[in-house]
Amino acid sequence: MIDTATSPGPEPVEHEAGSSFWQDARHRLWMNKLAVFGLAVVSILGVLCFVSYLCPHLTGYTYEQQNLALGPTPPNHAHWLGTDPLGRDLLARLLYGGGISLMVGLYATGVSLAIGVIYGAIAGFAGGKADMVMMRIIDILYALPFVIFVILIMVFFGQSIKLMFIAIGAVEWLTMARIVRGQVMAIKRQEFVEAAHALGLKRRRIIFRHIVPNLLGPIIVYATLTMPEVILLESFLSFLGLGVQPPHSSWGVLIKEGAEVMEEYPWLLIYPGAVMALTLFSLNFLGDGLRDALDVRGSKD
Amino acid sequence: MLRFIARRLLETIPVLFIIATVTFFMMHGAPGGPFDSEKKPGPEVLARMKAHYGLDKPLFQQYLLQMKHLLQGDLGPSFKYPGRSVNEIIAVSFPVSLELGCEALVVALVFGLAAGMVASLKQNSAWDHVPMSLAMAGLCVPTFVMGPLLISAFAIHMDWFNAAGWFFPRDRVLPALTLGAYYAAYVARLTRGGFLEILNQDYIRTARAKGAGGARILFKHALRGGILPVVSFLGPAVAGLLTGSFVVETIFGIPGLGRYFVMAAFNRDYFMVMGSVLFYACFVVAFNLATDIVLVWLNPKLRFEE
Amino acid sequence: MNVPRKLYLTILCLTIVAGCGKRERLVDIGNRNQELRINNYGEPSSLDPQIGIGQLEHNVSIALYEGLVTVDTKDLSLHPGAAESWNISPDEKVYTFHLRKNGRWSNGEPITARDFVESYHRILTPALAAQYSYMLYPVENAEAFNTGKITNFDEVGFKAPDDYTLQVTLHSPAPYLLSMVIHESWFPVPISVIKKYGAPDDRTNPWARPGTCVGNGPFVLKEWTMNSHILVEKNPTYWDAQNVRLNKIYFDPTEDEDTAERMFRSGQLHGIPQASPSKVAFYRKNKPNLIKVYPILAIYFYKFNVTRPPVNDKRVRKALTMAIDRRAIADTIMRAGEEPAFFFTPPNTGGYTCQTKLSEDVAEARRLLAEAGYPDGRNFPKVEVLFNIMQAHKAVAEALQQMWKKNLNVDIVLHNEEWKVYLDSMMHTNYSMGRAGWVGDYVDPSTFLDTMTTDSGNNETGWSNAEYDRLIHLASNTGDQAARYAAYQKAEAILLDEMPVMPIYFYTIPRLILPCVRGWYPNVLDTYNFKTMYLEPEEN
Amino acid sequence: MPLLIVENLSTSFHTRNGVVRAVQDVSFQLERGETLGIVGESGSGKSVTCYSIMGLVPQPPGRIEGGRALFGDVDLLACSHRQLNRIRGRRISMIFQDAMTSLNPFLRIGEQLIEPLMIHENIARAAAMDRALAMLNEAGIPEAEHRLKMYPHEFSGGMRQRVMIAMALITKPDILIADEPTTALDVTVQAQILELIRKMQNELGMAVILVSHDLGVVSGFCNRVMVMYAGRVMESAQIDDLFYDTKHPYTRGLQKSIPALQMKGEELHTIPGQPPDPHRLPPGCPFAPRCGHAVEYCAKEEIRLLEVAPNHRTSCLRVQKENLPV
Repeated sequence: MIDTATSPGPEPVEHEAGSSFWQDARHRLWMNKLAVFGLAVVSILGVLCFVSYLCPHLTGYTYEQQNLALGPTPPNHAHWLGTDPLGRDLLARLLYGGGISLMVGLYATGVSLAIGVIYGAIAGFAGGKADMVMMRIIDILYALPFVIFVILIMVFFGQSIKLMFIAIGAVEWLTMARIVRGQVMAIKRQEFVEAAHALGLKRRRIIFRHIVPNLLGPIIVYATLTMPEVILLESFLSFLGLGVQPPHSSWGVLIKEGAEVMEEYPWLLIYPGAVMALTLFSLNFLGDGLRDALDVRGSKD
Repeated sequence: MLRFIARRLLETIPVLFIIATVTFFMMHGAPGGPFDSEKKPGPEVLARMKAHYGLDKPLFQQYLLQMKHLLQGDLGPSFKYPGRSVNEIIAVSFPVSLELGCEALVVALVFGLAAGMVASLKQNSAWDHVPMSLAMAGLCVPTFVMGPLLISAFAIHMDWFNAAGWFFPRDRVLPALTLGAYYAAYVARLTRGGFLEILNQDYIRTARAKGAGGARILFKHALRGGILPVVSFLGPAVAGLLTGSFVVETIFGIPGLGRYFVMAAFNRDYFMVMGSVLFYACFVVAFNLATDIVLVWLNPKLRFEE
Repeated sequence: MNVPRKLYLTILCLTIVAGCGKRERLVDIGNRNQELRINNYGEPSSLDPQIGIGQLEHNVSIALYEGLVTVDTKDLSLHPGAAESWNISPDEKVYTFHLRKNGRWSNGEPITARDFVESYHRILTPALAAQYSYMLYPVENAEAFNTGKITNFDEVGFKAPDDYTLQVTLHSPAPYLLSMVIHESWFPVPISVIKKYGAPDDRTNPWARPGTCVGNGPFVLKEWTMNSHILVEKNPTYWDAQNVRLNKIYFDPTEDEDTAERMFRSGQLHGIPQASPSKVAFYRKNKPNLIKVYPILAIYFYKFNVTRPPVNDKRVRKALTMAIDRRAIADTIMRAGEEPAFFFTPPNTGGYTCQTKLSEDVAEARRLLAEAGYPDGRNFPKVEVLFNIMQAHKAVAEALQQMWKKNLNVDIVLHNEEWKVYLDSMMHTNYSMGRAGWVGDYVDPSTFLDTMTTDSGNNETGWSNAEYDRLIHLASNTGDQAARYAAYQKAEAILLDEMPVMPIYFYTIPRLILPCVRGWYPNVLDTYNFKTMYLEPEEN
Repeated sequence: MPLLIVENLSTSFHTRNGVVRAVQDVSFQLERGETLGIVGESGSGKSVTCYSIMGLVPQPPGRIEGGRALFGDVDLLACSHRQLNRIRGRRISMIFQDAMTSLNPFLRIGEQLIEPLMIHENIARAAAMDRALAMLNEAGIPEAEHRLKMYPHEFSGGMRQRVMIAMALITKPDILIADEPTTALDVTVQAQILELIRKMQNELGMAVILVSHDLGVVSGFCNRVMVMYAGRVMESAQIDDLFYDTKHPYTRGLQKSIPALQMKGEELHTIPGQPPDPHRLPPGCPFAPRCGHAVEYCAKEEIRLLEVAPNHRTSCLRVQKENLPV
């Protein structure tokens, strides 16, 4: 509320230079404790899960190694987070499952980004009739109950991880496309693009040299906020039993199984639930932090 | 305005038509048929069952036939429940989902708006952090965990509610909370963001300069602009809320429409799938339209541009 | 905008406050008024006993209708139902049922033998496409009529010489006929009523709904709200109404077993038919008086696709079958007292228990595998286990996968599919190993062993054995019980040697039921006798 | 007794990058009916001074570090919100630079116009609307009745500022604070708006504080002027004294940069250098680094605003010590 006339901060000066905008953004992100916390948690978990995905013997047990005689045991010295009813080490399954969940999150977000950005950019840049038709198509897809859509895809093509992130990505790209289109429309009218036009640059060049870089802010923010949604969606699919193929685990699968036995073997819900919630928290914090840092408005449509 | 609405409604027709077509072919393309079961019916029985529902005809003919029926407002019979039509099932189960959805919506709006407004007014204080952390939790805990947790705590340990069912007024409380929590969290975050932006506007300063008190500033000056993001979000969200939630209805044993969405697909109850998809699509279209109308109503600038 | 919100808030607050008051549990109200509340697995598809098939429809049907013969759930002995008495001709081919003179439909009309014949006419009408019409196939020409080979129902072996005599003629002796007659496909349906609401051979005829449903059972249908509840009330026109003690029965259609268990725990239900394994373990340990575990006529097994390598090799099938620990699966995964299955037909099915027994022998399994060309599991191709999405199937498959890995060093891939996809894959034998289950329709080994004949739609393994088919055919056409069972013994021995199926365990029902439910007895058919049931809370 | 006495007002903003002392040790008095101009460059603290008095400084990050602002016997800086709200919009009104953003785009003009009345006076809506109508007419808005039902975006810039003025004056306040009311407007419209303020001032007999970066605007309008720089008052005097007996080099600099006062053909004068970084104000006189008259002690000694002639104050150390002619 300090009106700009009375608080000549350093920001306006630095906005002019492109590279220092990112430096400035990084600085602002760095000042946001929650976002840094989120980044740290996500990185640590990501590395842990990735490492244990690559070398499954890290915890001394593999995610699929059973001990039927042992059955479900609470956390103890041998099994830090306890075991599930088949006597499998929860920590191993949690880390391995995290690898899968994060991978699904990353890939699905990637798919949604790829489709959404290209589609939105084309629609926004083309404008006119093409834009109208393309946006109509998005409206149609919005009106489809996506649950059935995903179920049908999973059912139709069989269950596999690859398919899962394609299916999820195929559902999640709509909002991305809308955001990108809006940004493109806004940027297109700005002077530097008009100048590029005037210089006779080719369309494609204008899109990729000038518009896309300016879209990065909203895209990064939205991607960060899409990941938790995707991970949550994966857990919903697991609830329906349409998750990853056994004996693989994912956070969704673990939480689903944990929720069923939460009264008898609470640790089977608590640890996976806590880790997933922590991850989603962190991703959301990070996304919010990025939004503030990159000064993206209305990125939630 | 009326022309705008009429145009949008007209545009809906091809949208619905395309959705129906996509659904039809996806559904029929999926492996497995409506009458498959673990105990195989004899081949003659199966053939006659299919003939009874016209499933023995060529696919394209089935498609034309179904389109014809849809145009007449006849969603067809249910395979899973012989003797019941899809229209009847929707008619019976939709009001339940509608009621639950409304109650969840109230939960979402009351808690979400209140938390978001308080947080935006007391930015960076405990009044901001605590509700927003709760909201984040609401977004991060899957419904199928939240539901059983609430039941365990309040129905079984405290013994205040029934564990499931849809018979008494108090049976509404836990499902509405469970379903509303996610939306409340979302609304809270959007409200906070919206209000923060509005409260930084010059005209709020003007209002203060006029001597307006906190409540007046919040409700008279900031509300309209502050809830714009919430309204944009709620449009499609309400369509989803009112047409039922599979998870909540399953966990709480609620006879709503949400379960049919999913179960119909699992049962390959073709007509039921088509009926529920179209029903949902109509809702989405209607609520998107309603959202646009409300947005225009809230924002006179848009009205001017129309 | 503000007013409705306030209103709702007030209502919400009031509800919460009201909720905090002391809640009278529904079961206590039920106990006072003799109103039974039981969970019934799921939502019945139809209460027309000729259309609605399956256990959950059966459970409601037996309250609404009564067959010629009823079964005592205590010992599964047969007792008079709609028929006062019956006699069987010396050649065991003609059954004569003598109907009760005081038998009444719930609309007051008397029940006549004509009604039964018309009912059987209806279920055998091809257009109705009744799935369980085959339960009537022992009757002369029933199959021919049902498959459209003949069109004159007079040629079918159902006759009504007078109003109270029903004559059933079989094409060959079937000693197990009476155990089929207790099935709901033999229940009478009110044709005159059905005709009022549409064609009798229209499977979508909506007559079996509250207000229009007419039956001859101890209860009548009062309310049916989909996915909410079914309410039946005592039928005053029932011939034995004075001995019916329950006033009402609520059938709860909750499908989710965890939800049902929570309802049971919070006093909304008197009983639920099953609970998840972890809950079963909990109840068996901590609340043994609330849980009853008993075997039913059902087997859990895997099918082999005998046309697909490597399981087309008998030795591989045997090796896989021998290398697993069924006891561990029953005791540590299922945990509801399931019996490990070393043969196919559940023990003591109508007095029949298979003499041949599978063995579990890891060393022998390894030897067989080596003999088949995979010493120590080397070169063993990728084999998939197909099962449908369900927690228990998944756990079993995961355990088996580990056992095979450990004992045979073979890598088996798990593949779960959504129910209908799974059914489709199984039907088209598009699998290597597939989970399967079979629940007997009636108490006789034939209900199990018939499924593995070459032309049975339920075979699905591609397995065909002429000798097996011959033995089954022989058994189903002889009236001599001893000869029949001897043939079944031989047949089952072939089955266990050829191994198109891998028995794993025999199902049990881990039923949670309050002790105040009296007159209920566990039985292998898992059926109720609502006539004998009543509620009597313990005094304390 | 003066209508408003501001003494030693200090306001700062506590941001992540440090403390910004936006206003330091500002004192002035406002007599009934008087017109006071506050002049300074962007960031000189003139607006923050007004916001502090009106209680409009966002807290946090803003903080009133000290001082008093006595309006009657109420200290505006220390009184309760309730008390402040009874004064704001009723006794003291304020209009802002950008009338576009200062009007609520979601509410009709009429609704916003009557708001001060609805808040401060026990008045029926219809009566308030009549007053609003009269006020719009006074403010020179044609077709006022029709305009009441319109939204801000349907107005031109000058019209909006007229609405703002009408809204500010509808309660007949004792003081009108005008924060750069004409900056965003065309020159012709500027004059009209100033004329309107003057007209209303004459009619209502209120005091006006006019904040502007344009000494030219202020000089034509005010009785008395206060010049601010980097949060401090540099000079404060009657308008004639300020021009003809300037006592601060900064004021002189400002005068020279008024285009209208310059000779034709002469190069437009600018003050060399930039205003100091508000986070790191230099010790001593903040203007010293840019001042042509600065000597060594200017950059060391703490400055204070002192009366060097009757009703004429300056904070220039050299003027105070050496009576330096500027």
